[in-house]
Amino acid sequence: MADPAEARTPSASLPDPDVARDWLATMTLIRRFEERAGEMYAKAKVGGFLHLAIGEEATIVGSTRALRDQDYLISTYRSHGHTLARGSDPNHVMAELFGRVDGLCKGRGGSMHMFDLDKRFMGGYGIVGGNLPLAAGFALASDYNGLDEATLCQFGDGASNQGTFGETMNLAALWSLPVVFMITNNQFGMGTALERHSAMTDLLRKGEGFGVPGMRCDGMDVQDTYDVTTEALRVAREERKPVLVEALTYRFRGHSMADPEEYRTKEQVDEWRKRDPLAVFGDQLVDAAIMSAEERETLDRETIERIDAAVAFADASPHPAPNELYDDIYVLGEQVRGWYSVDERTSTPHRGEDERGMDENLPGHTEYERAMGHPDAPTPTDDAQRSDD
Amino acid sequence: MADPAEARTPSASLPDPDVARDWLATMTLIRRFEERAGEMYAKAKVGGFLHLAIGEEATIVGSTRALRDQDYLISTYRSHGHTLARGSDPNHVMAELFGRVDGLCKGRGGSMHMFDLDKRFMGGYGIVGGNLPLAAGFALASDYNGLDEATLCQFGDGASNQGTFGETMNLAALWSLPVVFMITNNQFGMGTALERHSAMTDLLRKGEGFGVPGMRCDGMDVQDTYDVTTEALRVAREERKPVLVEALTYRFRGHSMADPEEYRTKEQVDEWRKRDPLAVFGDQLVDAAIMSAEERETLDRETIERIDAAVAFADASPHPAPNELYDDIYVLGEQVRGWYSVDERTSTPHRGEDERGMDENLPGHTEYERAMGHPDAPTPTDDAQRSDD
Amino acid sequence: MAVMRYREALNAALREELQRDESVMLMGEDIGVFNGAFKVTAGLMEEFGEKRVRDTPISENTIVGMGVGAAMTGLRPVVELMTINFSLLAMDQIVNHAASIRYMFGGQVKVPLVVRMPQGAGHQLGPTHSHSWEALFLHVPGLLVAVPTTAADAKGLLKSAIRDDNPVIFIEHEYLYGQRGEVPDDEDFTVRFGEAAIRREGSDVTIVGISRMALTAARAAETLSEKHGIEAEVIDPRTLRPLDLDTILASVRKTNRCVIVEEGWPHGGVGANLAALISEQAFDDLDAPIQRVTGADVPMPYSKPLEQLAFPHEPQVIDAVLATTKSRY
Amino acid sequence: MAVMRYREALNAALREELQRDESVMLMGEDIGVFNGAFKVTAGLMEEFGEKRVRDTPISENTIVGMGVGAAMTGLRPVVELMTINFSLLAMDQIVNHAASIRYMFGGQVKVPLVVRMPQGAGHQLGPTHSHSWEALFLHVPGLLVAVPTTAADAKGLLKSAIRDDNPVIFIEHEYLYGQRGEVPDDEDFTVRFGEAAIRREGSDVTIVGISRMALTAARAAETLSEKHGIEAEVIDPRTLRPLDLDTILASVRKTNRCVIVEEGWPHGGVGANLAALISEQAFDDLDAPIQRVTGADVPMPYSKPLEQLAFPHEPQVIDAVLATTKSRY
Ligand SMILES: Cc1ncc(C[n+]2csc(CCOP(=O)(O)OP(=O)(O)O)c2C)c(N)n1
Ligand SMILES: Cc1ncc(C[n+]2csc(CCOP(=O)(O)OP(=O)(O)O)c2C)c(N)n1
Ligand SMILES: [Mg+2]
Ligand SMILES: [Mg+2]
Repeated sequence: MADPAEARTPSASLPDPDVARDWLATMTLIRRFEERAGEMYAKAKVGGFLHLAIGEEATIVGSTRALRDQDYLISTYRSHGHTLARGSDPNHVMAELFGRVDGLCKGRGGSMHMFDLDKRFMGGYGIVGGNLPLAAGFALASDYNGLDEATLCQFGDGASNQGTFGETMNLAALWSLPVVFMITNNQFGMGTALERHSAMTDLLRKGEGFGVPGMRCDGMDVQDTYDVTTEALRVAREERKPVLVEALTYRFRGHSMADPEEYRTKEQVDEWRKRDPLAVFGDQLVDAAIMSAEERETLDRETIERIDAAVAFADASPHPAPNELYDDIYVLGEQVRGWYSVDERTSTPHRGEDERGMDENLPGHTEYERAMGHPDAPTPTDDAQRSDD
Repeated sequence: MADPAEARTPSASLPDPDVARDWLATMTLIRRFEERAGEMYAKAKVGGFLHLAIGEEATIVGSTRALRDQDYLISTYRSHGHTLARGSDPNHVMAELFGRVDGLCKGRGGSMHMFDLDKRFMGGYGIVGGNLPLAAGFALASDYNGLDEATLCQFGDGASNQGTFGETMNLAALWSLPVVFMITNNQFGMGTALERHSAMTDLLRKGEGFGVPGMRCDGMDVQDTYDVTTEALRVAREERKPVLVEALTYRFRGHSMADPEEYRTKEQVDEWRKRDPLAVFGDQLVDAAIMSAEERETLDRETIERIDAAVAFADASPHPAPNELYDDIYVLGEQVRGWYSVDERTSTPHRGEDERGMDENLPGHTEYERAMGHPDAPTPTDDAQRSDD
Repeated sequence: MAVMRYREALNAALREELQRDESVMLMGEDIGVFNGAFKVTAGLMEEFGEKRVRDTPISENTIVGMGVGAAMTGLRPVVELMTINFSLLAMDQIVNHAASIRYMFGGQVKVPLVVRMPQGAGHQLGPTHSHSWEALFLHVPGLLVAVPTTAADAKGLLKSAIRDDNPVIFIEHEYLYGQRGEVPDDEDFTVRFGEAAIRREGSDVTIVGISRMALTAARAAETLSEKHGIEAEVIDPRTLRPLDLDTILASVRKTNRCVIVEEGWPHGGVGANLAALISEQAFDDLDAPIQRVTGADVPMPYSKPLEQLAFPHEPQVIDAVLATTKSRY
Repeated sequence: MAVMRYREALNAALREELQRDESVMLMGEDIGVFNGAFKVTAGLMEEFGEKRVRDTPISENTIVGMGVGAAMTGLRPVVELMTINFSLLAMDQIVNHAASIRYMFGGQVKVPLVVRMPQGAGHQLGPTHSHSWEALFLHVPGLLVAVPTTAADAKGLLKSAIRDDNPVIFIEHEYLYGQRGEVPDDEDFTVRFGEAAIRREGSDVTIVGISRMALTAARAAETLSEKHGIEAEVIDPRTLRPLDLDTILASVRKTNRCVIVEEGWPHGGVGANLAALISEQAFDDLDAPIQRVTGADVPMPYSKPLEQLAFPHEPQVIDAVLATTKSRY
């Protein structure tokens, strides 16, 4: 367990004022977005599992700001902040949480499966460790095409125990791929503390056996995270060598919304909260007169208003229509001529075929209506218990 | 690629004469067995894939001799030598290659799937990397039961790239399991040279990132392999720490019988053959007057006779009867009352049910007879091509 | 009889078997300190200690493989996978190892391993957490497969699974965890694999429901009786390997009509398998094609209304029954 | 038309597509210097270089996953897995990733990936190398699944697979690699997915054969004609997703009898799936229960005579046909 007290004091140097303001603004955006997402979850506007990254904003912003536009970013189920930092419209991120058609993924992915191709935010994956091979694949394509792109792949301390970790480290090193792997070491994989899940607790060393050098950054310090990631990306891009960066950070909230947090003490959380990246960096900017205290408050207020707007947008966005159930499973073309793929090669209608007409025929679709809270729909019989993953 | 010339000269010290003779005898047994197995494969007495360990005898014998009787050994599809070194009867090993009822596994496993519970030789697995978790499981059971047992798990250089490698290293270290992992680094995973498949070529270092210390032994030197494995096992047993041992060795033959060996030069093979563990150790014993040249020849001749006997035994052993097709899928008992498990819960006979009567009813079983070379059976239509894995 | 939740019944089964047999031990991600993602293992680490109830790293293939190894050398490990989607990472150890080892080694060892995991949609967990994949496991000789629906079956089958000497895939359901039912108090209460339960007797149509769908089928049967005068016999096979086909066939021979309800994907699903078996063995007894009501042929969407459309509910079951019985009306 | 082996036809398809499209690249264990475990990729690394034809470490899950990632960002990777047994290690990347990504991300990306692998018994490779698992993949929405039998189909379908924008599971057969057949010379010859081939016309019974079993079925059909006067129509579906059910149904509506032959395990197999679909759609046209001839419900044994018993041959197909047609005789 990293000791927050031992961590270095905030970086002495600050970036250019414009950059500094952007960093603070982005961290603020993520923080306020996450808080609101949590509220919306409590109101059952958001379903499924909701994993917040509150406390990890400096890691997210510092690392993604080290990327160029053409670089790829890939993350996990805890990635609202990543896609926001990459520039996704909060309206669409919130709408995705609400499961609406204007969501980044048309409401199909939800909190755990964000994706924004335009911003080269490549997702958002619910399978721990599943994103590492994909990241190596992006880097392979960049390399293959001779393009000056790099990939940044973020995953948790817990994910470093997954088989794909060793496999991907080896392949990335063997093939000299331009990819940086960043372990967001927030000290826990769900309720399991680092030292209870990983024999090696200096996670930056975990790639050594595969020829992947490690670096560590203070993930509570946006400047340090930026600097270390920048250097790692430089190595990846110029020296064609993958690098493993460990960002030391902490999540202030539970693993997901249903976490009673019995595996850690309130004292520990409080200790880390003293290093709250938003508070610390904001204070720094005010102290350095990059921003006045008033400007800082304005930023915060405007951010909250921005998120109010996102909530309003999401709420106004329609639910996917029943017809959409079968969209986007396949790329349609010569070979796959319809959303159906197996028994629909026959001309006789299949039970599923009816779904196509559901829009016109809504009163027949009890389940859909019930889920939409249609007044005529019978009361749900499923218990609405929300379990944790 | 390890340079054979750089490898150290044979261990200065030799073991006790009795021990030395046992080691040479066991290496000779393995060598002659493997050669004969190859011949039997050429004669189509042995089917499937046949992976010989010729050249790797010192690694096998040095390491297994470091085990106590109660320790577990687990290996790969290249494990005739391992089970022989552990004390399995060559008759039964050969009969397994022949696919006969007296085979170690009743002819069900073949060359790639040897197993001898009595000798605590725990297999013989066809899935590269699949045996590592099992080994950790044996060690877990030993630990759980408070028994003074250790596990030795052998696998290849190629297997160290499999996801189970990292996962198992971490778990073994985290749980302090008494297990030694040995990479039989024979320089190739099939036709892919070490430096083309592993970014880290000092394989002993591959566990470092997971907190598993590495040792290296000269796998062409039986004494050195014994010494290093003994020390590794001591650490595992007494300090409850897993160790990763890299044994530097070389396979003199192709990956399997169908290998044209286009991926390496004859010169390289010849260079390594100069370090033939059997020749070198035999010479040493004669030079040290532990054995006379005549005794050495006698040993060799008697070994060959032993293997003649094994071939005769195997050839005389019957093929499994058709009835046996459905044996040993399940442990039968209250819940699983027959070999059948699904549709046989009905009283109506199932197509498979007939197999039960096949022994009495042989003439109806064309396929079985054809495979047995029954004179009345029609000629096989399958081409008998033997592809490599 | 005590009334308890399915989750509590599973917990009781684990506790009793841990007490009964020293060689029983549990492994899984967050089953200990965190008490389990779905709280099935709540309190067990506290009660039995970290030796017998082990939190593991996130390494599905290796924790199942360690379970196989430990089972081969004398323990009775019960490994929890957090959801069935993650079992794909462990498929090699489950199929190429656990299911094959006894056979390929000529019967020298047994593998008394239980792999527990929940499946099922309805909580908006999207395509990486919500599937129903009993068909993938049912395919594999060497495995036993349980799909308990009620609290009593959850307990009784889990105890049987732990005591059995074969590798068992034990598929729970996330929705069912919170459902209550009566459970016999007797510590030696077990439910034998291979014995289907007739949840409701009826003479007009046989409805076979798998896992949660046995409940949906039972509800549909009540509505069919009340509103349509159709008396459905509802069968819950409880285990898919071994499968109690006799009970299903006897029912179909009586009703001459059959509807199979499952939550999984339609193609190559449990329903297809049962339909094939029933058609083969009771061809002449069927008065209408067997109807299958299945999950939609899609990765599970997050959106609540879409997700609800993607797995069967009462109305679809009723439609299917009406379709199969319409020749009579 | 040129006569070539199935293996050579696959090789030609890969070569032509590598030539045709710069974004096509191959990855797999020992496909380069070693020329492929079954020599399907022979000569391609030499011809196209190590950039486009890549030997990988033994890391099935990650090489498939890299293929997925590369496909998402513009390449058309063709990944070879050495045998289908090893695909279980890559199941998470195949199902939870390749098959789901397009859908769960709302159609933003496509995954034009081909995963090739051989299956099948008969070479005494035992239970870790010999299974036939098309049913595992057929189950999964989001994937396309091909099971070519002839050299021409091997070539034509592989070219279609590479050009298609969806993830394709391309299942070859070890026995078929050495079989010869006529293959059109035209470089633009492709075979469209979702179009079954009628291998032999007949009016008495429909035999559907999957992968190698289409050949076994065709041989059985000749014997049935010569010795029993039964004219079987033999259908090779060629792809299982999409499936050309229309062609099969049309045949069954004509013959009123159906036998399905597959090498895989019986429970939850392709045969069960087809039997269910056919029964549903052509119930009134069936004069006898559909017969399934399948591999034995066992892990594949090494012993040659046992292995031969464990997968279908002509006699079993003939028996099944006689059983289904016996009411006529
Ligand atoms: C393959 C897989 N196994 C288990 C889970 C359940 N799970 C979700 S998050 C999580 C903990 C991951 O911890 P870490 O990698 O440290 O990331 P963090 O949640 O701390 O950001 C687990 C076990 C999963 N989603 N996927
Ligand atoms: C999971 C898996 N992938 C691929 C193979 C095919 N295969 C068999 S042996 C082998 C090479 C293994 O090399 P190494 O681990 O160095 O062992 P060696 O054969 O040199 O003893 C491969 C790729 C396999 N059996 N299992
Ligand atoms: Mg974490
Ligand atoms: Mg090797």
